[in-house]
Amino acid sequence: MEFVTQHPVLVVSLIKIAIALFVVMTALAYLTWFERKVVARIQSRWGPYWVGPHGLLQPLADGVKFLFKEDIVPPMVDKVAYVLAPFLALAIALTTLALIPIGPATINVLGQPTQLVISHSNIALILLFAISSIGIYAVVLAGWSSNSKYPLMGGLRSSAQMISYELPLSLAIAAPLLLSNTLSLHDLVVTQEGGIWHWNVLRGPFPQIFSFVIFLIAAFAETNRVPFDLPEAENELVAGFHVEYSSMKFASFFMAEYCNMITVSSMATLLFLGGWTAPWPAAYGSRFVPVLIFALAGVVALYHGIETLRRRDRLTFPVFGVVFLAIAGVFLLPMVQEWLLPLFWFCAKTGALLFAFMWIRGTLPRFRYDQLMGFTWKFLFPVAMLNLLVTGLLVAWFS
Amino acid sequence: MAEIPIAWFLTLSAVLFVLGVAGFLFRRNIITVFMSIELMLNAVNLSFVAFSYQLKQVDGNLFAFFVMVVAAAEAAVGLAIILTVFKNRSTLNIDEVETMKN
Amino acid sequence: MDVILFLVFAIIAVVCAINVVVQAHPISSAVSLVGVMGSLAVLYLLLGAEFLAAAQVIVYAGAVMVLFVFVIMLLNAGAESRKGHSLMVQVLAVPLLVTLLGLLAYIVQRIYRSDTTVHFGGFTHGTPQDVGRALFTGYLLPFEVTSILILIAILGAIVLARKEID
Amino acid sequence: MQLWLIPLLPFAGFLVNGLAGRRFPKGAVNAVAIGSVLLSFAWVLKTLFTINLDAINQEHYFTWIQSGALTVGCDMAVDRLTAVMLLVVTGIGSLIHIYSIGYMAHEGGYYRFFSFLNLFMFFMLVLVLASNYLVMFVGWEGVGLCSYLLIGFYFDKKFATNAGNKAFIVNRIGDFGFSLAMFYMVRNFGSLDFGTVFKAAPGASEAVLTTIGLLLMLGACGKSAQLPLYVWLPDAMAGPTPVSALIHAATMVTAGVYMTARSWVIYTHAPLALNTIAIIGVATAFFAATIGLAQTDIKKVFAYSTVSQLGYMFLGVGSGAFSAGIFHLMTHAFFKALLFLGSGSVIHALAGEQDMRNMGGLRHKIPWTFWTMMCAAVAISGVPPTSGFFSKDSILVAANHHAPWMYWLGVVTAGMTAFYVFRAMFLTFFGEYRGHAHPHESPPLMTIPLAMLALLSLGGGYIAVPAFLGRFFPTVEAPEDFTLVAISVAFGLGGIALAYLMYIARPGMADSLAGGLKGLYSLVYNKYFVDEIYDAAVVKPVVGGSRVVLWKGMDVGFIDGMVNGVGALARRTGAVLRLLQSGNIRSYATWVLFGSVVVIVALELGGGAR
Repeated sequence: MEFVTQHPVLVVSLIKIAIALFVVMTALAYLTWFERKVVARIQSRWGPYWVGPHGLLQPLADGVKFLFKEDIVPPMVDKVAYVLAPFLALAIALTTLALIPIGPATINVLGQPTQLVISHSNIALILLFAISSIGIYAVVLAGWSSNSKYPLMGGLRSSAQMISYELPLSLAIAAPLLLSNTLSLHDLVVTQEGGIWHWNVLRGPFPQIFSFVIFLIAAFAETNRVPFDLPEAENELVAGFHVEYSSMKFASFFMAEYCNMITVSSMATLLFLGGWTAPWPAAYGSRFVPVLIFALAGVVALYHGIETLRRRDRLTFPVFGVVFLAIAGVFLLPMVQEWLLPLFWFCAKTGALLFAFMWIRGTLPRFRYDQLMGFTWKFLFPVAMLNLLVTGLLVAWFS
Repeated sequence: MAEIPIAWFLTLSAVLFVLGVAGFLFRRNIITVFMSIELMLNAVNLSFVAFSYQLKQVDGNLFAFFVMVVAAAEAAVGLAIILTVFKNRSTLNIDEVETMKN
Repeated sequence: MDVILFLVFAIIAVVCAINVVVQAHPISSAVSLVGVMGSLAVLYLLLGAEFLAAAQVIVYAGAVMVLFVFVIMLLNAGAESRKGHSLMVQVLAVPLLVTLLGLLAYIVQRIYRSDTTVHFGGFTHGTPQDVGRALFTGYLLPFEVTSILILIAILGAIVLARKEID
Repeated sequence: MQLWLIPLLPFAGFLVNGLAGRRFPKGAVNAVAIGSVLLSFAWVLKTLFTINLDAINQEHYFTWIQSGALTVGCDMAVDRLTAVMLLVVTGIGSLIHIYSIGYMAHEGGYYRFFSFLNLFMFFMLVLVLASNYLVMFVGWEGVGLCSYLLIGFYFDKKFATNAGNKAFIVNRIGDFGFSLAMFYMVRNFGSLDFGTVFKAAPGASEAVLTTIGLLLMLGACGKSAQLPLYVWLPDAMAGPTPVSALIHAATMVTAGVYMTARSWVIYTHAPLALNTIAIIGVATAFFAATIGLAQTDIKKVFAYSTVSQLGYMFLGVGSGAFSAGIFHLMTHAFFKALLFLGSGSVIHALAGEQDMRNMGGLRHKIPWTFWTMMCAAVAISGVPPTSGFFSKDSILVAANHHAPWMYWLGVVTAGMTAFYVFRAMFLTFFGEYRGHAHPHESPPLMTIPLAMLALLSLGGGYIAVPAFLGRFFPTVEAPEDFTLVAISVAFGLGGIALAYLMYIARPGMADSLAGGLKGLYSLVYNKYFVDEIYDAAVVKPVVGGSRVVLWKGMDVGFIDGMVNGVGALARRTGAVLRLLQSGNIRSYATWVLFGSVVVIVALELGGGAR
């Protein structure tokens, strides 16, 4: 206890890290479930269903499986790098999350006022960039240390791809920064307050729609997601750089990828979509939106629970309905609204973007490698450059 | 709170620099030699930043920044040269690259 | 706190730097060098050079070293061959290196013995804003020249790498 | 006034034709070249009509050289002397340009010829308009360059390029004198401006003025082909005939006379220099005339005639009769240009034949050429009342006043002049045709300029140049002595009569005379072996000396030896140092490290950094 009182900042940070780690790990796990569900629905399947209600315990089962599978280290690998790679991947992916704020509120923990972010920094965006640019080593090291040709190909491809796509990515980020004039993610959101027309994606003098689209495309490539998943192209390179990995090491790569998805989605939210701000001011009723959504969800669940297609749903749907209604009720409580509403909006926007990731995975085929590189250098990069130029000129003109 | 003498930073810089020189002298792989150069540049950058701190001026930071930019350019050209050397001689050992012409 | 931070990262840096020199495989050297750069970035933060710390990681670790690793993988370079030797290096290198280190350390100690000490937050003008302002006012010409230099480097690299060798 | 327009118009023509003329049709080349010269001529006329020639009409364009106390501007000025020269240059230049259309119609390098001609006009006008010696020197060198280019116009012929080189090199000797004169002027007067120099000249010591005068005279001798530097002019006939007419008869070669007249203030205070000019002039006149007696190439005859007439001008100037010299310059421009153009017409008619022994009886076949040339021949012989009579006699009168022996030599020369010109005329136009070509009259483009020049040759004497220039130059108080005039006219007519006797009345007489005076004839025929003497006295020793002393001795023995020695030394040192140059980068780096350590140690020992 003495330690706690002596180093309050340290302790509070540790607590925040612990909470964030728990939440994020859970979120990662359920993101896999979510993705499988979404892709399944797109392909007219049911997706995971048997483990737990609606397959809700499937991630848990997967985790257990990964943990207890034999950890194979192939004989010819470079051991240090081989072990280091997945560790590095996950560590870096999680580290980036430390910089992402999820709400404006300042709350008191142990008498210490603290913000809803693990590490607040004035140059958070640059740091975010810096840390995520290290992430590529995980892929490269994994590919190289496996001492096998497919991983090597995957590693080579991905290093080229990630360096190439980092350019349009950073250019796309630079444009909204010109509008907001700050590098702090928190201040970035503050400058976008006041409704949807103040979000950078729509804000004058030059709406950053192009930057947003470019950012999303580049983000897909940076996270090695379909349609840019060349480094791990299942049907060409088996699984790319992590062919030789199994059990928890493989899971680390997997989690790192989903974690990166969350990171870029939150970045897009913060940069372009106004972060945790509501699309229109609370005075016009935006605070009832979550209540309405959850209530509607609850009502729908209850309605389906009355007559279900399958027997087993007869029990789960009403339970979900009640839970949703309860959440709707929580949103009505005035004392939590102050920090819960921003959190809702942030999660809603990020979630929508994550859904877009899955949606696109379910619909688009993979690019060819030369198309991939040509696309960024010959199209994305010039367009991003032009966009930045126009934005800069307009900002200079109107300020 | 204990403070660190600026000399420590400079000494660290010197150590890193000498290690860079050692890498340059003892390594035979061109790429590693090249990396040793980068190490030396980094060491010098540390000195610049330390001086910047000591003089309370941003100029040292800028010098380091320029060094960085030049190093990036140098890396691009240097690696291209290494590629060419490798294509021509199928070796990366600088002791085997002793003549300008084959 | 600051001392611990410095010591930890200084030691990491030195160890990684030694690793750069002694590792047989270039990839290991490269990864070690990334370690050096990362720890230097932390030291930059300690010295108040926020922007430079980020730039260090983005440019050096994120771009330059990735390029190195990329080339190493492309050439599939194995552990270095032991062919060739230089009498000069064998005889002179170690004494010279020791002398150089001794000299540098001696000079540093002599000149900066009782000078400034460093603590986090002692220098706050290394923010992107300050660097940007200096870069686009006093150092505008060097900055522009640098951009031309990079352009030339890009062209040079393309020309060199594209050249068909027969 | 816009004087700059006068030279720059031809220069514009040069640029257009020179840069793009290759793609132009001939009509466009003609339009540009002749148009620019005609415009320039028109501008000269307009200028001369609108300004007061007795005022100082100087224009300053920009400061060219500013070095310490010396300031040289790009200045131009018009005065009475310039006015005469401008009219001669642009007027005759225009006529010859027009003539060239016809003459050059079938030649290659058409646009090149006209662009060079325009460039020449530009430089000549700069020379004439210049208001200080340096700008004049620019024009001076420029016309030399154009002369070189045009002499060597048929650059695929060896003798043409050789002639060009010869002209260029001989001119350099003269230019050397001119340059020295300028240096000397800067040193003594601190300026090159005509006004400043001439204002200061009367106060300077006679030695200085004599030196400057003699050095300038050297330049003038080179440019105006005077003894002993005349040798290039006869060879210069290798160029196209209009070039011979324009450059080597009417304008450029008279630049020396012009320059001497321009510097009259200096010369009037340096009688020794002036006297030297007179002597050189009369000697050249006589000497060249004797050579002209025996030449068989029609252009060579007129070339030596030109040298001789230039000698007359020098005689006039040297006798102190500057206006007479300039007067003769003008009339000579008329009739000598006409003679050259006429001979060009003859050559044109005979498809390139230049040897008079293969001509004859052409007066019916090419009557225009014959009659116009006859006008010129009469004029050059000094038959009254043609232009040559007035100018030549005013010179001879002045020479008599200066030194009677010069008058007598001049009169004899006048007789010889009449003889050789009419010898050429008789050989060409009378008797039976001895050649094999089919002579045809030249096109009007050629004959019209001929006719205009013929009018000028006949009537040019009534242009009151001496009176016009009388207000510019000090007049020589030479008594008008009818006897002297009568004697010179008598000699002239005598020369014509002798020519008639030897070539028309008694055709065999010339050959028997040549047979009788075999030694003398071959001496004259071979131009007194001057070229051979020069070759033996100057060229051979220089070449031989260069070869033996400079090449074998200096170059091979000393310099090469030294260089080789250094090389050998370097090689031996290198053999030792090569041990360091292993090609091993790491060993180089060790040396660099070694050097750095040494430098740091030295810095520390030397007091340390900071």
